Amino acid sequence: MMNELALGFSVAALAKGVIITLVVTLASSLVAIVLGLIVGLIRISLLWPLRWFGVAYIEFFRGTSMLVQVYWWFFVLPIFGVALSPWTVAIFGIGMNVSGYGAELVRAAIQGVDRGQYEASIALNLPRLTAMRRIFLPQAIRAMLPAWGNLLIDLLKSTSLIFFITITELTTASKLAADATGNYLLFFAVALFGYYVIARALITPLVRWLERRFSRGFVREAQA
Amino acid sequence: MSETIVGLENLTKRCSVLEELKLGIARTEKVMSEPMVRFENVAKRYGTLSVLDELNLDIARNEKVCIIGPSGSGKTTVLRMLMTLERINEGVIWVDGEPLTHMRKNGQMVPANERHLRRVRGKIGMVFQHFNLFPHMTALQNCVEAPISVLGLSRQEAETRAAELLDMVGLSDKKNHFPIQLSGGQKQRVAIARALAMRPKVMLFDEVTSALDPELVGEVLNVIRKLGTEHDLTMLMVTHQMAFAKEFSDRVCFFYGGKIAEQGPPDQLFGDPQHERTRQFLSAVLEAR
Amino acid sequence: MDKWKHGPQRRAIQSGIAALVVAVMVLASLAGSASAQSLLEKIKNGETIRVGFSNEVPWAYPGENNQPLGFVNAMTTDMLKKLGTTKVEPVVTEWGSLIPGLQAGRFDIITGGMYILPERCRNVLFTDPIVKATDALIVPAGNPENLHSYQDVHDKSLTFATGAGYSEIALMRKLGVPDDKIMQVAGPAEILQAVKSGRAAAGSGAYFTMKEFTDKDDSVALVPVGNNYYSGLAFLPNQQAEVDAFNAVLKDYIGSDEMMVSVGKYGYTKANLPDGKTTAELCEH
Amino acid sequence: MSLWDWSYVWQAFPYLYRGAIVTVEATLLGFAIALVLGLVFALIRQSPNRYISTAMAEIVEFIRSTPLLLQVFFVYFVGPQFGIVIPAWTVGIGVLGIHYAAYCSECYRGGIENVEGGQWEACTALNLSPARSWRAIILPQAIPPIVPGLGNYFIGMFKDTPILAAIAILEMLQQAKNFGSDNYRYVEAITMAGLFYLVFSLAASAIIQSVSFWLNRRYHLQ
Repeated sequence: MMNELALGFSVAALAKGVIITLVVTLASSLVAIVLGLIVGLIRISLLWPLRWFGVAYIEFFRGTSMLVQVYWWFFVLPIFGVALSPWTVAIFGIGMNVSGYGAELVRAAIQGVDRGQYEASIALNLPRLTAMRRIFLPQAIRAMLPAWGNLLIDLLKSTSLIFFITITELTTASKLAADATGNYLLFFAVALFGYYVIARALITPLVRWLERRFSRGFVREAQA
Repeated sequence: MSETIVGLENLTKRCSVLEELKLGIARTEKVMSEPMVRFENVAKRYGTLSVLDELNLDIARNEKVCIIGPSGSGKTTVLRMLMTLERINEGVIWVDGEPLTHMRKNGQMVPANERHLRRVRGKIGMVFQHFNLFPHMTALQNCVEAPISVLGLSRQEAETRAAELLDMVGLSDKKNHFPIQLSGGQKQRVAIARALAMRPKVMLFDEVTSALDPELVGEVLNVIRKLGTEHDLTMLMVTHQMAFAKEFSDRVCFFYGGKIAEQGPPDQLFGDPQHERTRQFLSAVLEAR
Repeated sequence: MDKWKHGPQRRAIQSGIAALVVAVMVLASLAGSASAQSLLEKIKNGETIRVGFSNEVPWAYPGENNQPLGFVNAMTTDMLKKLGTTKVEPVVTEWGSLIPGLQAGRFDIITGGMYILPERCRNVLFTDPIVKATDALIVPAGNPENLHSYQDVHDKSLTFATGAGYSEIALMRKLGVPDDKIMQVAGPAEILQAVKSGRAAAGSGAYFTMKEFTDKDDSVALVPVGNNYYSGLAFLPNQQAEVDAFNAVLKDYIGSDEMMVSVGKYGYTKANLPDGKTTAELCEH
Repeated sequence: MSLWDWSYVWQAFPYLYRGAIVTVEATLLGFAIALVLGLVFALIRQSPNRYISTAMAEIVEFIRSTPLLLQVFFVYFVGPQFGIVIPAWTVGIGVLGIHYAAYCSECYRGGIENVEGGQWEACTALNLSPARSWRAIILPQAIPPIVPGLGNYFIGMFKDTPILAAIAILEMLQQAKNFGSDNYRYVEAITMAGLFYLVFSLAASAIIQSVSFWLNRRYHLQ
């Protein structure tokens, strides 16, 4: 009786954990993508102070452990008078950490655009902004999408760390459920499978779809 | 003016007696008129390596100049400097009577800023060896992008003009194709249309047939030939197509070791080269055939 | 590479900066919610009070709908009601993060049932004791190593599991147990697992907690050890007024029928009532 | 209470030092496993048998898309239920190694597939044995380009070691927290732990770059 109750309770908690994991993944992905794009552009800016800021940002967020960063945001920053809610820390802590990696992807992809494209833009006298927006970014985005797919899967996985800042997401929920029922095999297997499904059935197809959208003109099937 | 010169030159072919005299007049005419492009003591170095030194070259309005020479002689650099793809180390480049690389400020010549460059650069168009078409845009989109954002044309107007240009290069049926769906010759013709869409006064062609399969070279050269006869365009082209240079150009420049080793009308340069290096180069090229 | 130094245009940079500024402002506004009200005022105004604890049955743990369960939470809820609020929000964290969490303003009161110990008194303010507790060891059923005290664990140089941040760590170090024999795990569930899987010869924690395990699980047995400890609610060092208010309520509440009804279901009996030791004495050693 | 107190910095040093040794040891051992196992994964994936290579690809995908923390929990807690008790240290290093082996295998695969087909044809034309082709021709071309990629995973693994604290391995972050709970001062220890991660990552990436540079020079690839 007791065990059935605990099981029912645990399944409900697990479902809630899945939803929390999804929400945090989605929100921090948005943060990571937006900041990654901005910092990536700043990183190759014409002005050296901005460029240096970009380098420092990227090196800082890539150089230190995400867990250390999240822990610092959550437990140390309030001592300096800035108390962010656990959700804010989770979304921005993870998002900003991943944006450091994302910015590098953006930079590499833009710098990887064929030099001839740059020369053609000059020959056509395109303004820099237009050239970036219309010529380089579309090509760079296509080139960096597969790497972003991997990065977002990494992001999904790292949401398991927000257990340390009092949010009960999927990993924690499965741990609590396993602790309560003693059935570690069942609940951990369910959680592992849950992450796998989110990655395989949600993130990968989404990125593939975007790749197809941005592939116009790059593969022969994409006939107009 | 230039028609007069061409007329005079045609005449000289028949009247050998007058040849020296007429050529002299023609030369005087050119100096008198303002050149479309002028390189004045231009030098280009990469570190300590000198690519071009003391280049002085005037190109008249509507003149068709071909540049030939062995690889590494600096011939492509000339076009790239004119397109502002390379910064020059010394000298001044003039386009249409005003400085391109410099501007006047308080009576002094100072290096041009971005605004000045953009304004003067608008008179120049360039076609590249490797096409450099925008791969994510159709042929038509390639040709309307810059006219809309740089010339400020309405989309409709830009598309009409682009369609005309694509028609002129013989690609009206390919305008909705992406570059990857086109052959090399077709790509290069789109690139020419794209450059023309900007209404340039000077067109630069940088080895535009070198990346093409031999059977596709002709269609591109035909388009260029047509441009030369039907439009008022100053054309400057780096090429390995000696036959085309001979038939098409008003003047041929032979580059060697960062200098113009020899220049002159094609008949003279190909028929009776004065410079030892020119002879060696021409015989090597012809032997390879 | 040089080419891209000319890459992004001024407008892109400007909008980037604008976005950053907005982001920072959003962050700051979220941060700025720390109110000027004191905790006591918040309680009197009936606002929500956040209680922090780690998941430890029967002391303090979250229920099915995230309601605060356990006897410390039950007592805290009763006392808060008397002071003016019925709204309590639980914040569950690891044991080791309780004091940093309090310092960081993650919650207002630690209701994990922390023992009143001199070194802790320097960093948090304790109310008067609310419970008298002892430690206990859990060992595999039948107690194969024949352990009856912490000293036994030390003498037989066995591996011993306890929670990271638990007071038992200092105790064992004082006995001379080397660090590599002290297994620091995240919480009670891990202590139980460590003993059950044989990774540790014994685990230790509060008697209440360990008894909960041995009642449910036949494969482990209970060995009461150690001295009496006294737990209180913990506040920030500058919250003397709050502590005084709680102590005033506690005077009539402790041992009352009302309290015994609230805590009885968690196994708290009259025997667990504090015996007159004061917090000042406990802090002194 | 001051915000930052240097005396706590010095006091925290022994804790951090002990933790740092564990962290570095775990990283080095885990990475050794990842390098070897990753190559094995990559070779199995190249298997001509389609079922084997597909299965391997799916396993790699699975390992890569589930959190390391959960994998560590799984091995650590589920094993004992079936009487398999693996010491925490072995679990930690093993799972870390397997997790990153999945990443490294992708890296190896990329390197091997990047060697031009013409090189294999040249080996055939010169009648080299397969073993000699691999050793003398293919690997010297395949390895140097992937050194930076492998290096990134090395640094990534280093930064993942705090997860081992969940199974009672006292790595650096846990030691910093322990110092905090012993002294009730968290700012200094946690900040210093963060700093050490940063310094180590920067140093490691500098070393990786020079190794990569040296390899490229050694094999005249650049």
